[in-house]
Amino acid sequence: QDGKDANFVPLFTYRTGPFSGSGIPIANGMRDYLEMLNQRDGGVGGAKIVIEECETGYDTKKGLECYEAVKGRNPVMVNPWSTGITLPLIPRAAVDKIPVLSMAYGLSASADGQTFPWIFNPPNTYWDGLSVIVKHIADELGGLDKLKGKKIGYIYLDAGFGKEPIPMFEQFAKDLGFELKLYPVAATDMQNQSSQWLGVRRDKPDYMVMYGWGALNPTAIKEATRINYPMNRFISIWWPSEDDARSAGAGAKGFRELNWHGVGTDFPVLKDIQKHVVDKGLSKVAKGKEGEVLYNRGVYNSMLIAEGIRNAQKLTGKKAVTGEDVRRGLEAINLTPERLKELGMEGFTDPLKLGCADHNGHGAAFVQEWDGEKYVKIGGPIKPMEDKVGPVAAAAAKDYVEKNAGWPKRSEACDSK
Amino acid sequence: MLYRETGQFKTSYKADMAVFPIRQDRIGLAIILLLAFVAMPLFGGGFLLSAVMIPLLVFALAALGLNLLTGYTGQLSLGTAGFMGVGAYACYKLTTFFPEVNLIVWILASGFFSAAVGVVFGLPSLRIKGFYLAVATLAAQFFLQWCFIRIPWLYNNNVSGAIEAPVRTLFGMPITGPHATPELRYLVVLSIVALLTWIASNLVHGRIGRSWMAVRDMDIAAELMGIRLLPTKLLAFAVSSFYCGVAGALMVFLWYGSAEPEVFSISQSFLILFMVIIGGLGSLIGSFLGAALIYGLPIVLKSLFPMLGLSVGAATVEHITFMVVGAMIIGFLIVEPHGLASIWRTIKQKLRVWPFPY
Amino acid sequence: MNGLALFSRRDDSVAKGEPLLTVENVSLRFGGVKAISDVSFDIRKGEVRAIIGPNGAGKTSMLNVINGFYHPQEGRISFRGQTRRRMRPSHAAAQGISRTFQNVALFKGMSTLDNIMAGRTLHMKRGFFWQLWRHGPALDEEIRHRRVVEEIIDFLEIEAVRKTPVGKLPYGLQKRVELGRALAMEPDLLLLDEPMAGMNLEEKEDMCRFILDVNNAFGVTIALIEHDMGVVMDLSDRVVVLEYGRKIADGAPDEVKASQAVIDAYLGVAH
Amino acid sequence: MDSSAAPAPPGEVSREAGRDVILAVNNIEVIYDHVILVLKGVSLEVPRGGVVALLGGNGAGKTTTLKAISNLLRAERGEVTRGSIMFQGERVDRMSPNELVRRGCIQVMEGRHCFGHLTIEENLLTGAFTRRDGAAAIRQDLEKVYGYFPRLRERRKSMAGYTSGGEQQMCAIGRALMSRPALVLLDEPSMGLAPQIVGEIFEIVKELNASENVSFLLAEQNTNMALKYATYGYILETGRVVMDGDAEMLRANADVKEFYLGVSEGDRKSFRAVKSYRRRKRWLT
Amino acid sequence: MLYNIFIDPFVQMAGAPDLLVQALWDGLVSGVLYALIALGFVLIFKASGVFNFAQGIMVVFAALTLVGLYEKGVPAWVALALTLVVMFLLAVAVERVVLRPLVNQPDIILFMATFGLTYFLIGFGELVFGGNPKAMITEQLGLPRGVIDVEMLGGRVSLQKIDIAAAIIASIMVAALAVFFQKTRIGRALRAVADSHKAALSVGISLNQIWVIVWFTAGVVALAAGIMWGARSEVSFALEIVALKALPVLVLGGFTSVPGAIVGGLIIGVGEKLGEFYWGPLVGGGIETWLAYFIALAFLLFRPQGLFGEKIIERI
Ligand SMILES: Nc1ncnc2c1ncn2[C@@H]1O[C@H](COP(=O)(O)OP(=O)(O)OP(=O)(O)O)[C@@H](O)[C@H]1O
Ligand SMILES: Nc1ncnc2c1ncn2[C@@H]1O[C@H](COP(=O)(O)OP(=O)(O)OP(=O)(O)O)[C@@H](O)[C@H]1O
Ligand SMILES: [Mg+2]
Ligand SMILES: [Mg+2]
Repeated sequence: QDGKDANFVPLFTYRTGPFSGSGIPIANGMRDYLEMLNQRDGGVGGAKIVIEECETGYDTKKGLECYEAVKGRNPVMVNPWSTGITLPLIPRAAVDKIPVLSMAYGLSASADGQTFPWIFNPPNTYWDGLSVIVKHIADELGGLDKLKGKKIGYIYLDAGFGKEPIPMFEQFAKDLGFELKLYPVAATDMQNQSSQWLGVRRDKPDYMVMYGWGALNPTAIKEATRINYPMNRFISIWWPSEDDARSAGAGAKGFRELNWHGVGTDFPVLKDIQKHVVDKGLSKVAKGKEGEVLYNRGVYNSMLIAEGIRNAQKLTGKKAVTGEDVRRGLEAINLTPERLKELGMEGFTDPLKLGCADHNGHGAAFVQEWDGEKYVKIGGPIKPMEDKVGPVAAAAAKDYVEKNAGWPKRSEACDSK
Repeated sequence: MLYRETGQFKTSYKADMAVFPIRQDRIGLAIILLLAFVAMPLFGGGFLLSAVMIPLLVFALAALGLNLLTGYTGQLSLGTAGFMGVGAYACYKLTTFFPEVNLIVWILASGFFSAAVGVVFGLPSLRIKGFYLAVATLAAQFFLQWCFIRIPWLYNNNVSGAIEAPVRTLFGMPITGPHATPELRYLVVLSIVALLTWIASNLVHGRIGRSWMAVRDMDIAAELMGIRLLPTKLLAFAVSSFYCGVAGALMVFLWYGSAEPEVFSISQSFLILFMVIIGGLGSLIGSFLGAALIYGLPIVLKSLFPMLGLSVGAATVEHITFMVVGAMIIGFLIVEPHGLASIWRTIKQKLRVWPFPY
Repeated sequence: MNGLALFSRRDDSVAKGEPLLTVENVSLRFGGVKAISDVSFDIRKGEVRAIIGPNGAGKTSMLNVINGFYHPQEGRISFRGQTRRRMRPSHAAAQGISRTFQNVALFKGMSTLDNIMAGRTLHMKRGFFWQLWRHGPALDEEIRHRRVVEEIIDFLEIEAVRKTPVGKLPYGLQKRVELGRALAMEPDLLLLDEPMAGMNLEEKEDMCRFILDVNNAFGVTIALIEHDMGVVMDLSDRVVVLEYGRKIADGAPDEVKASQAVIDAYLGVAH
Repeated sequence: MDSSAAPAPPGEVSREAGRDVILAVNNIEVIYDHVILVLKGVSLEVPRGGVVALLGGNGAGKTTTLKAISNLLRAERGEVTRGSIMFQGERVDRMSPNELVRRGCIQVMEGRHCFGHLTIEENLLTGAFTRRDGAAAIRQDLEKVYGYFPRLRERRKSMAGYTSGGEQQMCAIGRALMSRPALVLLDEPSMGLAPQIVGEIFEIVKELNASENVSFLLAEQNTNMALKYATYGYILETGRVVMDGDAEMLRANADVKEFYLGVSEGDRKSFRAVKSYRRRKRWLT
Repeated sequence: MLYNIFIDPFVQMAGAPDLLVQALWDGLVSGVLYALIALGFVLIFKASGVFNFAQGIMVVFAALTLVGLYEKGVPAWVALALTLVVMFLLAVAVERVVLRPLVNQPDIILFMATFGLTYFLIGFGELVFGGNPKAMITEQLGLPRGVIDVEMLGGRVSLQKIDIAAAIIASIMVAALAVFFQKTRIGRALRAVADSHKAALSVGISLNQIWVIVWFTAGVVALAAGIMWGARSEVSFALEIVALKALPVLVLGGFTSVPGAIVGGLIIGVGEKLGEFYWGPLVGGGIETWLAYFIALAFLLFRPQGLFGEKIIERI
């Protein structure tokens, strides 16, 4: 619709509201990568990308409004960037024929492409993340069996996102023999966690795991430093940013989190962004914020978008593709090392291959540590524990289908085998 | 000249006590209903129906419920979203327990659950008044939201912690789920809202409405006239929560499609309260006008920027929208503190004396 | 006399001239303030009983005690032979006591009509579910009561302001509407707290007329607080005088007027 | 009927230009809520050191006139749409109420309006808010007010909200006196007061008028009293001045006698004797 | 079950007294922090009868201005002074644009107007300073950082220096404001305005001047609250949510009482911490969100005007 040879990519962003701290770098990263393609290559496959942001303020209401506003304009996909917005879109995607890319958030069960042909959440799920964290702790201790008798605390946002890993965590605790302590933080109490951390003082867990978002993260890191919790035993899922750690001061040194892509600007792709976008004044990113964790996460997200479009173009031979085409294109994503190199992302992230059944890839993640200035990668990539996560994910997908009676069987053909 | 009552004589008390005693008003209402029921679904289009009209009606219903409590009975409530949540979760449970029963029945039935919860949290209103009463309803708000998070039974142990509207049909056509057309969803919402508005209008124009207003305006005098305060207030809490509950159920089932507990947060309660105030406390029309202003204005403003040919970032648009909405709220209040409904009344008054200034 | 056919309620359990209400040794304190100390008097069926006294003497408080808004620390009150210490105001209303207020206590947001209709609440029986529907029985009932209310409106000559929100009425009319609201309850005992404050002579005359009519024609017993001695002396059958919460005189208007204690405490000069 | 009964056209107010006029209201028109026209051209003036009464039935617009003068109308969504108001030779219709109080014009509002949560004494002290002449002088005036109203001294530590209607009325009057005004707009001062106190209040008016040259404009239903103490009177009917003149003259006027003083033929009639409702004779139809 | 509710928590308290002391201390500290926000509400309510919905955003706005200016290279102390100037201008603007035209309107209308103000400030603040969270400039302002560890009761209780500073600042503010309201001429006028705008106008109280004074004072209190809360986590728009926590404090202490704000804060802070810490685990934790409201509600049932609030006058 928007121009003849163009693809319309709406980006749902939240540069405003209480979560804008996380939303802004992500939005900048997403935008800048696509803009870079437009500037450098004239878009993807010769078709310009029409980028349009729609501000959600991390509010489901506004997210749905954004969706309704873009859905008639042939978007190649939507990026809701909020679990609350993703959930209502899941059943609609198939009907409206618009794929939903919820990168490492949203409904973890939607990794199952047979059940959710239109939803993609690469490269990891929160369950994968949890298994990686457990594995990392086990590695530190010297083996999974060493977890026996240990105590692990879990501090999380008391909402769907934070609660999702709990059954899995409990399963691990049972299987591996450690004790799990829960410290829920309500959304209204994110800045006020002293009771939780008092609990930590009482229970003295050997490790702390965090699934937080927004203001929860910096406050938790600060509180941890206040009670002198050993930071290198404090491991978070992949959402804390540099700012979150920085605001806790020197005490935050050693804080760890998962990640699956590089930080910093030392990658060809980021150099290109610098050259074609930032230096031309086309970016909104604040000076020095390029290359930060969440910015690069946005870049990664947009790389998937572009790959999806590119594959769709290849599969259909069209320049301007539709949501249906891109759904196929996303299933065909195969980020081999060679491809990553072409993309200027060598060393930026690990290879990833999606398929009709696997919309996630369950890729490896690594642990990075805050050194007081920046995050540095420690140790190599850790693969999620497929054997543990797989059944849980499968069961969850089955459960979803059961509870939503009449959930359609996959009718979309499969291109890649 | 258009708006003249001269010549319209009431010959019976019945005619005089009608909700719309003036002929022009009745014609106006008929036109509005015609537009809403016929023109809108025919020409509305997907975005207008699902992203504007349905939300607007849902909010108007919730605002109407709150208006019964706050505007008519004078009991400030900040627990609206919580009561909406009760309706939504009750409807969810009911329809999963008894999937055969028509969803509309459950949507209406879910109102009774929130009515019951509303009554419980209305009990302190006997002793606590004004802004202080807000704390009781805030307790409801936070406690209920905590329940939605903490009691897995309420959301059928879904891993996502959210509730998802299952597919349900009306006369063989889906009204929930992805296949439900915006037109049908809109018509269902509109019908329920219209029915409940009509009932609310009956209530407030009769004995019950008068006792509510009496309690609001001067509770001591009301009591000295034989109006028992507690039952009157509790009835208001019950009816109000009923409306909010139905609105909540409509919101999840016919608008969102699925909802996390976060949807029923305090900010939603405030939003609805503000719709009621800006619309006009103690005015049914006001609830609709208020919802239109607070929900609709940002949408209109947002679409205004591209129309003006300004290309500013989505975030800047949002910032400016916030500022403009804020300024407009203050502006409206200054023009007419008693809400949009009152502006509407003044306009009618002016029309009546037109072409003279007064 | 324009007929107020409305007073369907005729309670004859107390004969005319017998005490309808007796107040015995009532004392009321607020913290250190003694608003009423040990006051006894009675109100006979069918009379106009005036309560007078200087400002702050406890007159309003006395009315508040009678209809249950204040609970006296000591003493008893019997109404129609039933004795009680404390009672809920709504209960008093149901028993047939209604009143007007010193500081107009109308329902400000409602119209004159609705205010008076609200006074009929006690007599309206149709329940919640009829009200939802409003047409049919609920509306019939409503219309029946509307008829009564219209009679009151006619009687008080406030037809012109029927639909005006009472908050916007001038003070004098508000007082009249308030009387109408109290009348709508069809009381046996009507308590009037300074009904003529802020009225000019003509309006006072009208008001007196209303009060006398209500008293004579419908046999409503009236307790009246008023500072205008002309009115009090002309209207009342008996007068009780309070000062600093104590009763200092009780009797026919002429006796009271002549009492030196009353002149000193209240009147200032002999009237 | 007297020729001065017709509302004075603008400009004619200053016909007695030589006199020292503290307040001149010139043909004002007041509208509430943008649509309700209440005053339809009211003119009046108060000479310095005069006591002027404003008479009229319910809803005639007395309160509205006083509020228009003291600029409290705006707080009730009313506005003066025409005419002007001069206080001590200055136009004041755009001034804020507190500037007016500072200049010496204060209103005692109808219906008391005490600060319920402040004690009686605090209420009185707020009356002195605009004064700058030191605590001692204020204390002295406080004593004076207590002298006028001994009942207030007894209740000085009580919250005004709990005091009786009459006590609040005294408090409101006392509070206004605390500002050492040059002109007091008194709206129904006698309302709810015991006869003895009513007498006292008018005595106070007289005394202040005589000793401190304070001027008064009083809207009062107690016509008898008002005309006894006032020097001049205006009669207002549905937003228009229908008659004005010296108090003597008004008292002698047959219509005033009949409708406001109740002494039509010789003696005062008993209220009980009024058998039929009298229709008020209108000056204007 | 009963054991878990009624006995076990106390056993725990006795078993680890240092933790109890720590919990109490943490409760007191959060109480003080709540009180700082509640104080802003009280000020405006007490002095004009307006329930200021915008207090939360004023906290954010003040803190953002301070940090934002600092980030633009203004020295910390100058930034502080400039922020005060900004808050003063805000007070003037609010008085001119919002309050003056709405004089003598019902409380709920003014409440609504402050909601409009909130919207405006959110938009304006984000437009000027952006939505990024910022770190509070505690050290630059000379506020102490670090911990005092006290060995006691066989354990360790750690007191944050900044918390101690917060407590001191709050007490000074509360004391000063309480005296101001109760004892001074302006204080009396403020209370009069809260009672009745109309009557206050009629005695010549200058509402305009009064409102600028209180809103500015509330702005200063908001700045203090913003600095302290910002030091706890970071300065971002999420801080606005914290204002909600001030509501039960406000209600408990009484809308009109300055000392009530601090006492209410302490009761809620301590009650909430002990509740969450000792009883929370029984129901899966997170009860802090509503416990405060129930505590406040319980008190209100006995004192409908809050602990120290002005009596609600019911007379007829
Ligand atoms: N609720 C209350 N709390 C405290 N004091 C009260 C209360 N009600 C009345 N009082 C006091 O009791 C006394 C009697 O008051 P009341 O209102 O009965 O007087 P009144 O005779 O009606 O006077 P007025 O003629 O001025 O209306 C007054 O001094 C008043 O201050
Ligand atoms: N706020 C208002 N809004 C609309 N109309 C009003 C308002 N206040 C007064 N009025 C109308 O203005 C007219 C004059 O009222 P006003 O109060 O000035 O009369 P008044 O002479 O003081 O009467 P009273 O003797 O009863 O006090 C009345 O008809 C009244 O209904
Ligand atoms: Mg009294
Ligand atoms: Mg008047």
